[in-house]
Amino acid sequence: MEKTRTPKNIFVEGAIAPEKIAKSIANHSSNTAIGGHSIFLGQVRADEKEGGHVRAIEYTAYEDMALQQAFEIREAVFAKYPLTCMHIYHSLGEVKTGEICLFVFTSSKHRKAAIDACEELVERIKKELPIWGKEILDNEQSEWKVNT
Amino acid sequence: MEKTRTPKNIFVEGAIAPEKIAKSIANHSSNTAIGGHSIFLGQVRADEKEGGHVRAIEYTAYEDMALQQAFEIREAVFAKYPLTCMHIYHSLGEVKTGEICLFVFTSSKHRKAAIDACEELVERIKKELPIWGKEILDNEQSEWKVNT
Amino acid sequence: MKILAFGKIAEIIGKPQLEVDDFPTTEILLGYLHQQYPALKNHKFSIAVNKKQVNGNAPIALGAEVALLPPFSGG
Amino acid sequence: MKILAFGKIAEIIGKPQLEVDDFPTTEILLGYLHQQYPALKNHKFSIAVNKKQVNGNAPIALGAEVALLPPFSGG
Repeated sequence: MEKTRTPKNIFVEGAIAPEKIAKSIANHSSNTAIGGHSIFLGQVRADEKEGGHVRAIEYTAYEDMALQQAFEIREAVFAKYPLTCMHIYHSLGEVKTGEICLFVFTSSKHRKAAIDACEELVERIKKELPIWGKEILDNEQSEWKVNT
Repeated sequence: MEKTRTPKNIFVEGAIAPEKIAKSIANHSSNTAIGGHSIFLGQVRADEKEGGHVRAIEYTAYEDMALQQAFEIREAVFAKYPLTCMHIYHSLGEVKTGEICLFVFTSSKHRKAAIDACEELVERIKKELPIWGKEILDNEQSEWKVNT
Repeated sequence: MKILAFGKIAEIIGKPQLEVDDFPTTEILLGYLHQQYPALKNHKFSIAVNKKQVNGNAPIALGAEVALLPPFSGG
Repeated sequence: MKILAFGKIAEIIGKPQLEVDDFPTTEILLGYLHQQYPALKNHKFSIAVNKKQVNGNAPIALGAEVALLPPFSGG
């Protein structure tokens, strides 16, 4: 029987802790049909800008739309790849350089589905979710991040 | 100045703990040139076989050759992709179903290099490293694993 | 009707929410916004109606939730 | 010379190491192994000389480290 999935919250206040990632991995040890996990982590870079270096990114989102959009992406990726599990977490608020702001985690019986699905999720999250990053420089100026 | 790299030990006795993965992630927060991490984890599946289910895989390796081969793969992948960091860990000895036996971790400024390099490393590790898995069934029979 | 604004667009408008007359289409809404906030002409943004991005000129039903979205930069 | 054996091949031979005469090439070594352990004929394996897999018939230098490797199944 198909499980009906409902929108899940993907937002985390502030940075995503490595311990949260470890816990998420450990939670999957009871699913012994899984053969491979693929994980992508986005980390805030201290890019050089005019006048200073990035010291943090402040994330805001159109949350309702982002959650609906994330749900649709999730359903589409589940339909396309034979996945066992999929988890998406994105930070809101301030994330300092060196900290994790995005955590995408896919699991499947064989590695290829997990790897391909994870990559596709990352691309779609960056392109389709209404989330904005404002780069805060060490001189306290700021500028809106531009995704490439 | 180019850093000269020497063969590193990739082998871990038994399963790879999620805490080790968390620690490895946390260690990279000081490198603020990193924008993306890609991680692959291999997990032992409880596959059904004639006469029982897999309850563990017992890994052995031609260790000297595997380390030399891993070093060559590492150098080739560093030469091909603009990576900041690369880590490879593979279990030796018994790893139970649900536990992690392979941990591949790449980091780069932009996500694409990390993602592509991680996938290539996983394929090459499985194909080129002299490591063998013996599947131990719950009836205590065993059979040699075959990679597909 | 209520208009939500995000990121750079909210900065230009000076607030995250606008209360405006009920406009029947996104083109008419855009005309109004460009007149009220000329600086918007220099910035790329899309419009979402009821949490879906719309292309070109789209109708706006009464009571719809309308939002102004600068280019996304999550991740 | 010393021959290392791994995995299924070590099982067939009954031990992880063999002491044999110095054979000058992998083909002559293979002939010897097939004669001593006929079951090896039914199993795929490759030969490494000094930790490098060799293809076809390859020379074996005196003192080289030779190993019999069944198909890899790491990961």
